[in-house]
Parts: sequence; structure tokens; C-alpha cells
Amino acid sequence: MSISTSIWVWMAALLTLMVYSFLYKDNPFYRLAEHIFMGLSLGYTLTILWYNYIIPRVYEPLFLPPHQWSLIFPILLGIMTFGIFSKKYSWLIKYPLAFYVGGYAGLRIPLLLQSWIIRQVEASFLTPDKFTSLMSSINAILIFAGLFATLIYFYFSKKREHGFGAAAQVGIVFIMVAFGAAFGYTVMARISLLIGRMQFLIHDWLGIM
Amino acid sequence: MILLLALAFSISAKDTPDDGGGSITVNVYNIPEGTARIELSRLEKGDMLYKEAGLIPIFKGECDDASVVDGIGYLYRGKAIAKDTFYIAEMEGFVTSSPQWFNKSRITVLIFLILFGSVVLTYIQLAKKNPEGLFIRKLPALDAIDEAVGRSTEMGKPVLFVPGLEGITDAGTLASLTILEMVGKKVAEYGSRVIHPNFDPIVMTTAQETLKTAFAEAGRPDAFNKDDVFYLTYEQFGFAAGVDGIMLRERPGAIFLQGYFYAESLILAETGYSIGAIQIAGTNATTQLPFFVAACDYVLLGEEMFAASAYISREPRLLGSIKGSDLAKVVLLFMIGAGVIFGTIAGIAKQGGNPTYMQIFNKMLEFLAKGAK
Amino acid sequence: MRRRLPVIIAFGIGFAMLIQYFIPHPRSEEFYNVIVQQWFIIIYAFMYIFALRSFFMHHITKVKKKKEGYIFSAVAMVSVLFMLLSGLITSRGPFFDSLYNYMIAPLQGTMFSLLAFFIASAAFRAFRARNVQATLLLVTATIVMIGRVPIGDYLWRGMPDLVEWIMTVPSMAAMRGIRIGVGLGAVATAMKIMLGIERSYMGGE
Amino acid sequence: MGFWQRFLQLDRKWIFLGIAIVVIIPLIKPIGLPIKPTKPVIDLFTYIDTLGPESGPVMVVTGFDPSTMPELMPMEQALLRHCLTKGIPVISFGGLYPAYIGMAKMAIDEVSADFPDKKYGEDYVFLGFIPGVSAVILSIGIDIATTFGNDYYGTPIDSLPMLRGVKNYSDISLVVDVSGTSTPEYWLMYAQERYGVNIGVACTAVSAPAYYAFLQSGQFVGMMGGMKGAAEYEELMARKGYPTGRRNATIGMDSQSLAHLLIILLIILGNAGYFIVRRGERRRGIIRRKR
Repeated sequence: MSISTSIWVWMAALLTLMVYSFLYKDNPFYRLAEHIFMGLSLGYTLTILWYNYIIPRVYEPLFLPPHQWSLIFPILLGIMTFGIFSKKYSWLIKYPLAFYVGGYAGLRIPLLLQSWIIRQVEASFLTPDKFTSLMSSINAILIFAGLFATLIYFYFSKKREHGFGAAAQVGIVFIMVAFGAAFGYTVMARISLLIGRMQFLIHDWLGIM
Repeated sequence: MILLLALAFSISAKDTPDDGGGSITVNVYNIPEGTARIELSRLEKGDMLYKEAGLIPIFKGECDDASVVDGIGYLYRGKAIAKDTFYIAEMEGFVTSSPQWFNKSRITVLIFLILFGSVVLTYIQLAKKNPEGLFIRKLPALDAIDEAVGRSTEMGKPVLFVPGLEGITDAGTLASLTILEMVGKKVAEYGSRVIHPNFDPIVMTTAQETLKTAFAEAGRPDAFNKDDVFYLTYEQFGFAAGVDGIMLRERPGAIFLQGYFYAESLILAETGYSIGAIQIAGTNATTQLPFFVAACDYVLLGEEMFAASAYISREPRLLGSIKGSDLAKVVLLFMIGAGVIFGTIAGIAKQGGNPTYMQIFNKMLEFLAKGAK
Repeated sequence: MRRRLPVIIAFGIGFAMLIQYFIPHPRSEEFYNVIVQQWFIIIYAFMYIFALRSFFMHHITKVKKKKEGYIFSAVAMVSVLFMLLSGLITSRGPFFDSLYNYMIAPLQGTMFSLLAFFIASAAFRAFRARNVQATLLLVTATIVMIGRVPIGDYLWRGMPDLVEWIMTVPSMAAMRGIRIGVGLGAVATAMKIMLGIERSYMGGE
Repeated sequence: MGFWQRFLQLDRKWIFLGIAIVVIIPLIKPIGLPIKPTKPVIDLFTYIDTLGPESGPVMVVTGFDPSTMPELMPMEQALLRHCLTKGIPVISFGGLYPAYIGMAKMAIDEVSADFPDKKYGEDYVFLGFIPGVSAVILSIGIDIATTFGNDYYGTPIDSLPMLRGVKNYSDISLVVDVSGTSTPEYWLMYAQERYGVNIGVACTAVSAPAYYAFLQSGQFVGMMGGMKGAAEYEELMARKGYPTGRRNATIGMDSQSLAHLLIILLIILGNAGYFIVRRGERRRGIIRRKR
């Protein structure tokens, strides 16, 4: 029984207990812990933003030789976001927003097409080498049927009658199995985290076991 | 050790295609039996000596030398080292590397982009001209919404609508506002109340506008109470605890959980079930869908939420992408179906000693997988 | 003109980033790096200042008006400054690391682990096999949960293989279909944003 | 029917208490539920077990942060302990992203404390974070010394006796990526495909299914998936009589098993009550219009 003597471990243990007090009911201790968490993580993100981005990507290239004066333009565009603070110039924020959101949209289109659609279609092709054994052929056909039925389930341009309705029913079966698996894994991941916290309290803090 | 210039073991090099230059692809052919390692060495134009340039993986017989400079000529020599002897392979002409302006391996993405893009845009134009013309099947959820609001007002209980935790730019939040409009109209007709707690101030003001117009269109502009749409808090679990409190106090007969939810979805759905309300959820947060399906009476799964809002609002932009995606799904299904049938025929033909179909099929597969690198 | 210019900007930069994907030439690589690593990050940093402002405005008004729970707002603001200053003064020294390892990490882990409790209570009070779909989901979830713990191996030797089959055949097939559907929707939305058809992110028409 | 209705309205706090008890008890007094190692973990363990002091070093790459620590820290420590016990030279690489260096340091410090006879620089080496992700993986294939320059503590690479004969992947017998993200795929693409080095993976339970395909195709030498994978590895270590230190994963596994069983029990009880109450209502004519 060697209770930890480190002030840090005690701090972490107290905060952990304050968050778990929410399980009893929403109380001031929980709200205190949550606000500390919100503030600290916002402060942490700002520090990372400062050291990993603003200093190496903006301050140094601009103010240290060789000066990259072209950085003035993105900074000007950035300053336009301050327009929102005044009613008169609030339309100014549309420009940096348009640049950022429009730019990312253009950037994401080919990546989405490649990894979310073409890669999935390519993987769905049943190559003969998948038919090595009886079991793998059944699996290959089942996977193909599952994909087919799932896409039919999410098809909205046709009424669900006779054959079409049946395919959708098969689709929902596959979808529910996939959701069941996701459900099981989420439970496992969250319980692992709970075990991690309990091990911290029992082992690192109270020193039992 | 004898220096044996094996005729069979040979080497070739070419500028690496579809790249930004500065790289040469080196291939070795018919690697002798028992080779342990293949050492690669390089001679720069104007130099006298070959310098060491890494290894060529035996199982691939190919590697990219990325340490070359564009425009300079290079000669490569491969040395396959077996147990007690080694074999040398050399090239004749110099090779230089250069950048390309178009990456041919990404043609598949370009073709699909142009096709899908034009399909979506044409549907949007069609929808603008004649919104009713484009057919979207009536989702069963819309009947469930009617039934839920009806039963709730019969019992004289209010309706609770929770919009999720994301801001106004999230697709799920936008869809939830369209569904709110339909629920608002129903509630106005039945002369009941809809309570709308909020996590985001902008969503709150938009929801107030939506409900005001919904009540007005149902002919009951005075029945809308602005205070029923209010800002609760911006803390995740604080919001969930707050909404639970409203559920236990107001005892709504029907609860709508529509929008993008995080881990707090469980607390809401559980309390909603425990007070016996009919719960209709809808979210584009795939991680929360399993929990909603297990706890709620009805769930709109991801895309169904967007289809429902397109059905209600007939908004050309929404109709355009739903119809465009539907057509793309049909095309993809035919492609996969045709590929599977052709693949199995090619497989059978190959067993029967005729591999030509098989080569065509592999070529097709390779074409699709091109952009993967 | 004031309304059309942002749409033109969105299309211009969007189209440039789109075709950049197809051009391997070093010049296009440089363009990509400059835009992504400098322009986007600078605008993101400024927008962060904007988010920061609304965070502080919200809490300052709460404190000034002594609204319910204003102490917590004060605590939140002090925490931001405390973390920021400790990061800047010690330039992310050991004290700053300890704040992360012994305050932020435990709080984050504990917050996420709360869900283990909520799942348990919802399992009893709300997860009902009310129709075929929910039954299928709960049965599969049970199999996966049993199969993934040592007890599963002893209940039935084939349990881990069954779970593996569920993951690599039916679950993968459905996930692939869902991913294609979500992917198509996301591409359509990105196109509408780039072409200026979708402008709601700019705050209304 | 009153009992079942009241039973179903059980206050959620009792269920919270139930989960807490079920998780805490095994942590205080481990039950030691039997663990049966599965093939992917056995493959990884046996591959490392065949290595010895003269074989090339094993590189353990850290790729997780506090949020996935409960699953992945026991794996990293088991791998380091296995190598140090067998005298296999081990390189602990602090990771491809800055967020992981704290975890790597915690793992190597705790494990090396149990091996006072092992000397830093001769039996194990700790390399720090280098920016560049895939560029780093590629340049390790060319030359480790030029890639890192010096180790985490600032001592130059070539002055570390263990790394003297080690130039790049061809001198490394195995790279194990302990990762909570998709970095194992980078190691396959940039290390194995390009330089042919053997890759092992230790990942969270959530990402394990995605890597089965690579396992079956032989690209991964072996795999540890989730806390169960770590517990199996610890079990294999114990069966060989190797020192395992505090078997965090195995102890955790007891709690995980009991918690899963409790949740399954709750689902069954909840539904049993639900159907009994509904049948009762139907018989007494109160038919709630349920689809």
C-alpha cells in the first residue's frame, strides 16, 4: 500500500474523480473539471498552433532573412476575418472563408473519389484467385451480394416493390450485422479506456496491487 | 570466383513515368538461381567509376533510383551475388530523368470526376426547372413522423426536437432543419407545442426562422412561441443532462434526435425511451447509428436523412446530388457486375488453357488500380 | 460585385487545387505546398483567433452579468491563459508536458470512458429487440463482444474465427456499400461548394 | 406484472455501480481467466523468439498517445521485455509524429528499469522523433545514421556500439509498428515494398480487422490486436518462463471479460422484462400500437 506522493498524480486522480461524479448527478465538481478541461485543451491547441505553425511557417519566413514577402497576401486575407467584429464590414469575412472552404473542397474531390469510391470498386472485383477454396468462393459471392444489396438499400429513385424491395431487405440485414460489429468494438474500446483509468487510480495513485 | 557475363541476366532503365522528375526506374530480368543480393551501381556521364546505389529487392526485380538529377545521363550496372559466384548486367545507352506535366496513372479519377460532375450538374438544372418532375421514393420515416406527432398531440403532450451538436455548415444540421420545418407544420396543424433546445447559437436563430414560417404556412402564425426555441449550453455532456431534464419535466410524447451527434447520443436516447416517448432519430454520424438503431423506434441512416430532406424541401441542390449519386450507384453496380461475370469467364477460360481473356481482365484491373500508387 | 467575387475566389482556388492532383511537375508540387502549408494555415490561425474571441466574449458576458455558473466561466478563461503562458514561458518544457500528461490526458481519457457507463445503462434500459433489424444488431454485437475476450475461446473453439468471418465478410460488404454512398455524397457536396452552387457556409445568400 | 415494470425502471446509478465493481475487483485481485493465444500473436512471438544476440536489431516504433495507451502500452512493453530477455538488440523509435515521444520514453524507462544488467547503447537504443513521416521511413532504408544524426539523448549514432554494423533495413531483422492510427500501411508501402524488410504490427482492436488482409497475404509477419492480443503475448512470454513484469494486459483482460458479460446480461435481462411486460399488456387488452 504505497500511496503516490507525486502532486501530479494526485492532481490527475482528483480530476478523474470529479469527472466521474457526473455519474451520480450533474454537479459543480463535474462542471469545474469540464471547464478546466475545456480551457486547458484550448490553451494547449493555441500553444501547438504557435510553435508548430505560426513561428516556423509565418513569423520566421517573413521577419528573418531571406524575407518571404509573398506571405503578406495570405496574412491580409486572414486579417479580413476581423471584419466580422464590425456590422458594416461583416461581409469581408466571405473572402478568406471562400478561399479556405473552396480550396479544401477542390483538394478533397480527387482524394475522395480515389479512396472512397474507386478503391472500393476495385476491391469488389472478384478476381479468380479469390476462388481458391470453396469457402473463399462462397465468401467472395457473399461480399459481392452484400455490397449489391447495401447500395440498393440506399437507392432512392425507385419505389420499393417486388424484386427491388427484397434486395433492400437483404441490404438492411448486412447493414445491421455491420452496425452490430461496430457496436461491439465501440463497447470494447470504451471499456479498455475505463480499465486504463481504473488501473491508474488503483495502481499509480493508491498503490494497491 | 569467376566473372561470368551471364547472357540471360540483363538490366534496363527508363525515366520514371508520371512523376515530378529526379527519378529513374531500373529493372533486372531473369535473375540467376540462388541469388542472395542484387547490388546496383551507377555511372554518371563524364565520370570514370561506378558508384554504389543501393539494392534491388529480389522479389520485385525493380526499384526507383530517386537520387538522380534531371537532364544528366546515367548508366546502371546490376551485380547478382549468388553463393560462390556473381553475375554482372550492364546497359548501353545513357538514361536521363525528366518531370511530366500530366500523371497518366490518374486518368481513372479524371474520367469518373467528369462523368459524375456533369451528371450532378444536369440534375440540378433539371430540378431547378421542374422540382416535382424528379422522383424520390417516399421514405417510410415520413409516415412515422406524422404518426408520432399525431399520437403525441392526442395525449396532449408537446414534441421535443434536438438538433445535434454541429454548426450550421454540417450537412446533418441542414437536413435536420428541413425535417424541423415538416414537424413544425404538423405540430401547428394539431395545435401542439415543439420544444427545440440548442447547442449552437446560429442554429438556434435559423431554427426560430424555420418554425416561424412553418407555423405561418399552417395558418397558425400566432401559435408559435419564440421561447420554445432556446440556447441551452455548449458543453457536450452538460447539454445531454439539460435535455434529459427537459424530457423528465415536459414528458414529450414524441422526440426527434436529428443531426450530427457524438457520445452523448446514448444518454438522450435512453432517457427518451424511459419516459415512453416515440423516438425518431436521424444522423450522418455513422459511429452513433448502432446505438440509435438499438434504442429508438425509427432511424434515418446517413443518406436517408438527406433523401428525406430532399423529398420534403424539393430543393434543387439537394435533389441534384441525391439523383446524381443514385445514377452513379447504378453505373458502379453494372461495372462491378460486368467485371465479376467477365472475371469468372476469364478464370474458367484460363483453366481451359486459354489465358487471353485473363490478360485483358488483369489489364482492366490494373487500369482501375492505377491511381493507387 | 461584392457577392460574386467570393464565389469566383472559391472556384479559382478550388479548381487550381483540383487539377494540381493530376500534374506531378515540381512546379505544381511547390504550388500545393505553398497553398496548404502557408495560406491555408494562416487563414486557419486567423479563424482560430475569431473562435477564441467568441469563446472569451461568451464567458466574459456570463461573468459580467453574474449569470448562473459564471465561476466556471472564469475558471475556463484562467485555464486557457495558464496553459498558454506555461507553454510560451517554458517553451513547452517539462512543466508544460506534465500539464498535458497529468491533466489533459487523464481528463480526456475519463470523459471518453464515461461512455462505458452510459452503454451499460442503455443496454438494460433502452436496447430492445423491437424489430428484426434491432435484433440482428444486438445478436451480432453480443457475438463480437464474446468473441473478443478470452472467455469466448472457451465457450466455443470456433468463436474467434466466427468473429473474424463477421468482420471480413458481411460487415466489410456493408461498410464498402456505405462508404461508396457517403463518398458520392461528399464529392457532390464538395463540387457544389467549389462551383458556388452551395454558399450556405458564407452565412446565408 | 408490477415487479417487472419496476424492475425495468431500475435507476441507472445501480448499473453504473455494477460496471465499476466488475472492472475494479479483478484489478485488485486478478482472477487469471485462462488465455489461449491465437495464430497472429503466435506468429509474431515465434518470429522474435527465433532471433538472438547476433541477429540484426528489432525496431519497435511507437505510434500511440494517451487515448489508446491502455491497449497499446502493454504491447510495446511486452515486445521490449521479450527482446531484452533474449538479448536481441532493440531500437525503440519514438515515432513518426511528435505526440508519441512521451509514450515511447515511458515504455523504455519502465522496461529498462527491470533489466539493470542491460546497458544503453549496447543492448538497446532510443531514437527520437524526426519530422517527415513517409520520408523518414524511406531514408531509414538508405542510411539510419544520416536520417537520425543522433539518438534521443543527443549522442551521435555512430558512437553507439550496437548500431555500428547497422546501416539500413537490410541489417534490421524486424520492424514492429505499435500504432493506434493507419501508420502500419505506410511501413508496408515505404519499407517492405521498397526494401523488403519484415514488418510486424501491434494495433487497437478497432483497426485489427482492416489488417487481416495484409496478414493473410503474408505482408505482416504477425499481429497483436487490442488488449486481448497483448494478453496473449504476455501469456506466451510466461509459458516460455520469460520475466513478464506486471502483466497489465492480462489483468485488464479479466475486467474486460467480466464487463462484456455484464453488458450482455443487461441486454438479455432488459429484453426479457420488455417482452414479459408487453405480453402482459397484450393479454390485458392494453395494446400499445407498436409497429
